[in-house]
Amino acid sequence: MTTTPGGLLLAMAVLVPFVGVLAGLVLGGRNPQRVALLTLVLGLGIAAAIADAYLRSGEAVVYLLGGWEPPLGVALRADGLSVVMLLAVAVVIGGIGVYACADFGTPPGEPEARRPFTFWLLLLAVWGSINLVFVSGDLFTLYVALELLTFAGVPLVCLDGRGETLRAALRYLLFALLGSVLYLLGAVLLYGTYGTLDIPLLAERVRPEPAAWAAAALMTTGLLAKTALFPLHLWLPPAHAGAPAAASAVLSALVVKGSWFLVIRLWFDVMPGVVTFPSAQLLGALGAAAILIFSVVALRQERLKLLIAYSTLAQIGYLFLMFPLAFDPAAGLLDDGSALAGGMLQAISHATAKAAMFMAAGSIYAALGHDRIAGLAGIARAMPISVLAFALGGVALMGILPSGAYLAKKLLLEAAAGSGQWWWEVVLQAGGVLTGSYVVLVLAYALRRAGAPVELKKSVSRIAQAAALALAVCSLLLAGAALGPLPRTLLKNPLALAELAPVLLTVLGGGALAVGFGFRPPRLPVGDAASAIGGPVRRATLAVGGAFERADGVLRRWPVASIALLLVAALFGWTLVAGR
Amino acid sequence: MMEALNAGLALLLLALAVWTIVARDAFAAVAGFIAYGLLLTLAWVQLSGVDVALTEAAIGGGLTGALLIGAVGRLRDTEATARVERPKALTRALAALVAGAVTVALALCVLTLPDPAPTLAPDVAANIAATGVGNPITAVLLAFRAMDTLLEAIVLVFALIGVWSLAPDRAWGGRPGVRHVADPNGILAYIARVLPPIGIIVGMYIFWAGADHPGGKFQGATILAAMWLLVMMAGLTDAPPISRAWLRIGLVAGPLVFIAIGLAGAVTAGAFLAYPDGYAKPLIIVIELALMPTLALILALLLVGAPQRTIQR
Amino acid sequence: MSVALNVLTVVAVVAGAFFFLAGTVGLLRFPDTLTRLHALTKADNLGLGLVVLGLLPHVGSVLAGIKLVAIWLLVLLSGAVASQLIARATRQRDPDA
Amino acid sequence: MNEATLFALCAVLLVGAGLYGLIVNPHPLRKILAFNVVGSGVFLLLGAIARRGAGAGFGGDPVPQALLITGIVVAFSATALAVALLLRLHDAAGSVTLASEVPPKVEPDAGSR
Repeated sequence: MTTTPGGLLLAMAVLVPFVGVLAGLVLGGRNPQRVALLTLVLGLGIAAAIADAYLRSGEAVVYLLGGWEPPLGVALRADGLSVVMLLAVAVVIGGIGVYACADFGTPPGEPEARRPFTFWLLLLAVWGSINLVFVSGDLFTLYVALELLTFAGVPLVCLDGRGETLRAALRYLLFALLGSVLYLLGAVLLYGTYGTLDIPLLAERVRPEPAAWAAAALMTTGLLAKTALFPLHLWLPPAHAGAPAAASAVLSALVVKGSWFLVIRLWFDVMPGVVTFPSAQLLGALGAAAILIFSVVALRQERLKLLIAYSTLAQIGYLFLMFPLAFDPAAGLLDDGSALAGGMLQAISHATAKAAMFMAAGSIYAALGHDRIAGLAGIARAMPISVLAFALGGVALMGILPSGAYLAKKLLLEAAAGSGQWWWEVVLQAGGVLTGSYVVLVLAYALRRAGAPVELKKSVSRIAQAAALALAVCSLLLAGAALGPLPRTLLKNPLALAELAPVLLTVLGGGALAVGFGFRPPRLPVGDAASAIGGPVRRATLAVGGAFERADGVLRRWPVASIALLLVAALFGWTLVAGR
Repeated sequence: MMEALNAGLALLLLALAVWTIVARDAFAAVAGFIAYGLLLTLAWVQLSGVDVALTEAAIGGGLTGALLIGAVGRLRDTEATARVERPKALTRALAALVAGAVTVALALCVLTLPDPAPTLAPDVAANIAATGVGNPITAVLLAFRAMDTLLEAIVLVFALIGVWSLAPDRAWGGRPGVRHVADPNGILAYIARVLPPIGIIVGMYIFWAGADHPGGKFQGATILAAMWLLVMMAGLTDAPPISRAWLRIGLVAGPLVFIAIGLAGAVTAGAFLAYPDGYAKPLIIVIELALMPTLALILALLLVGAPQRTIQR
Repeated sequence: MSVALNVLTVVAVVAGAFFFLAGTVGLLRFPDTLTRLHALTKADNLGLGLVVLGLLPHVGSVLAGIKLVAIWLLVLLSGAVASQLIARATRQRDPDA
Repeated sequence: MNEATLFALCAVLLVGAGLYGLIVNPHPLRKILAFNVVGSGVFLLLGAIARRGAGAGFGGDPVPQALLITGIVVAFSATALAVALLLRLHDAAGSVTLASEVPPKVEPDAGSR
């Protein structure tokens, strides 16, 4: 293993944001913002340069730190997955940075203030840490990267300093620490058994045996806790809904992707031969449960930001569907085919779309002074850009052409059909409809005409709103960008019946679900006859929705969630041992 | 003889850990934890990890203990309400069951660890000469895995930014923690004048010895931080306002020097964090020397806490 | 000569151990923080001093002897600091103690 | 039993005890303590593994020993941040309970709208 051309860029992708943090800290005043904006440009350039180096050679970009070769030294490594994530994060951070200028700007002549100072430093901190997650090739360095990401993410939750956000931040920190200590425990077992923490070397040495099983179970579970996959999600809703909009966008779009990405590294790169069919099914099943439960709970939220937070939980579930689909039963291992490509595309779509949705919701919150969904009438006329950004982000998530999620869904469906796992096709289609439901619900309120023109309490920067819209458009047009490396056959005539039917199903089915499960569903222009049939159905849906919400409430209690954490670890251990 | 000692030590560690978990009173739990930290130091010595023992004593036992003792005093009024929230017997039984299951599984893994154990000790021995230092752990921390050490310094910076971010808005830029008052002629003030010069010498010695013997910048920096904290607690000085330029420079100097030397290595020695032939040891010492004040400042300020007092203009 | 030194060692170390034992008993049996501190500091200061004294005849070099004495002095100083701080914290919480 | 195996088993039990405390102790400070017990158990296990790897004239494998030093410092940073957050929560909210306080929602009148 040797350093490849462009290797130093990998170190730069990490160092430049970190130097930005240090420079902002020492310069103080208004400078953190300036440094951050400068770094945004530089970082985007570095990400592009890494992509260029990767495309030129067609092989992973490698950098041996200090010139020391693993296992003694530590290597940085960027394969296709890393390159894609580096680029996506650079773009999303750029959008968030532009958006945050309105909220976290320091006017000239003002003394240094706490909120903007810490926000800009933490934004860069998150960026450097997540880049480290993408490029690091050593499990212990990855542990430090995870901790860096947590330490940068937690203070973002409680920038406002209100009691409830502090409580959310503390819950987040404690649960994340529990997750990372399990990860570290797994890494320790791997070192004790194989004598290295370098990912490619481990991949050669790992065999199916007790230490590898325990390590896989512990590390996977620890990472799931940090990613907030069902049922380990207790910390996410209050943390993501209580943070300032720009911070929510960072947390929801990016921070959870760090630990998710590490699950991919672990399963696909470190131990593709250790994971089993049942363990992959288990991971997918947790994802499917997340989609179903949290989509319904999202429909029952009264506040827009909480709805988006629950939507994040559901979308996280979607991101784990690729694991069972990537399992090749014939070879008995995970292989990186179209399922992995679909999963990555889904992650990027979610990152851009969710950032846009949180930013749009933040603008609406700031303008209205509240974010009650029932009180959104007339907002589409008053703030068309933000509502459009929200709508486009929502459409992108639903998987409608030409969004990235559309292609992602195609790839995942193809993988499901290819491996004969029809049940995941059902989950994938249902997931799209469920996503459609809460997007339709919000839009139904936002597009309603208000009796009187909406009075905005505060004017919201147009640039900020445009930044949200730009990210939403990015998400919507991802299919075009992704088609470069992917086979063109995936794209069919968008007006053909076979293509239109799923779109219609998603929108109409979503609408029906919104009416059925919504806590205060939009009123429909239907007569008494329809209401008569609707009565029993509505009662049934309310009962189901209430049950899901209570289940969510129980699972968000600390003792239940932490017992669930260890149970999930035990289940993974069992499926790894018994599943071969 | 040694076996009996080790077994007793292990049992004592377990007993103190259980005490830390189940003690009714939080103060008693923290006291148990500090004793636990000190005993853990002995375990490290028994496992031939003298460097780790020093770090454990300084940071794991000392600083963490001081931090927790400070917190437990301020949280006294919250303990009664927390006791009410104690989960029911069924939940506790379930928790014991799953924790026990994990423990048994781990124990099985530990007993089936391969023999002979895989090790990188020969690799370190073969390459240590290139680094010029005699202490293999310093060689790992500042040459083979220097990136981890750089990241660790950055972890501390992030933690401090996080702690500071918890300040009330009006106190931003002001002094952290509370002002300590003590009798200027009292015994504490006297000790706080006598001890720091000795402590600084000991701290510098531990740092200097770290190149070839157990010790190093972290352990040394902890002692420096402790001396500063002592002077603050004796009321002889106050924590600096966090907007002070010298303080900010001190906080970033170490990591920036580290990165600068690393980048110079990329130009002169072919890789980030590589050292040109023959310059390894002096450069390592420069890095450690630059890191030490930064680490001492951060460790002390992490203990002092978030800014609380409004800045006087 | 060596017999006399050995006797000194045994006597001093046993005496030191007795002080540690007494200090520990006091720590466990005394009613409040301040009296416990009183018991503990005796053990630290005198007990460790006696142990060091007992070990001095057996060190190989003068430097090692100086190190031993330095350890004792440092423990004296740090013990004084810790007990002062603990006593102050006790008095702040409960001024009557 | 040699000291590496002894302390490795001790470490495993420490992890178990800490995990139990992390689950059942409701007070955040006690959770932080329990986290430190789990963390030290993991570190002790790595220390035992380092001891097993003794060789080439070293009493233990220096690489995991160096990792331990980094790990201890990271755990201290985590503790410091958690304690600061806890104290601030105490000042701001007066209580430190981690229980979520979502007010019970009033079910809308089902069906007959």
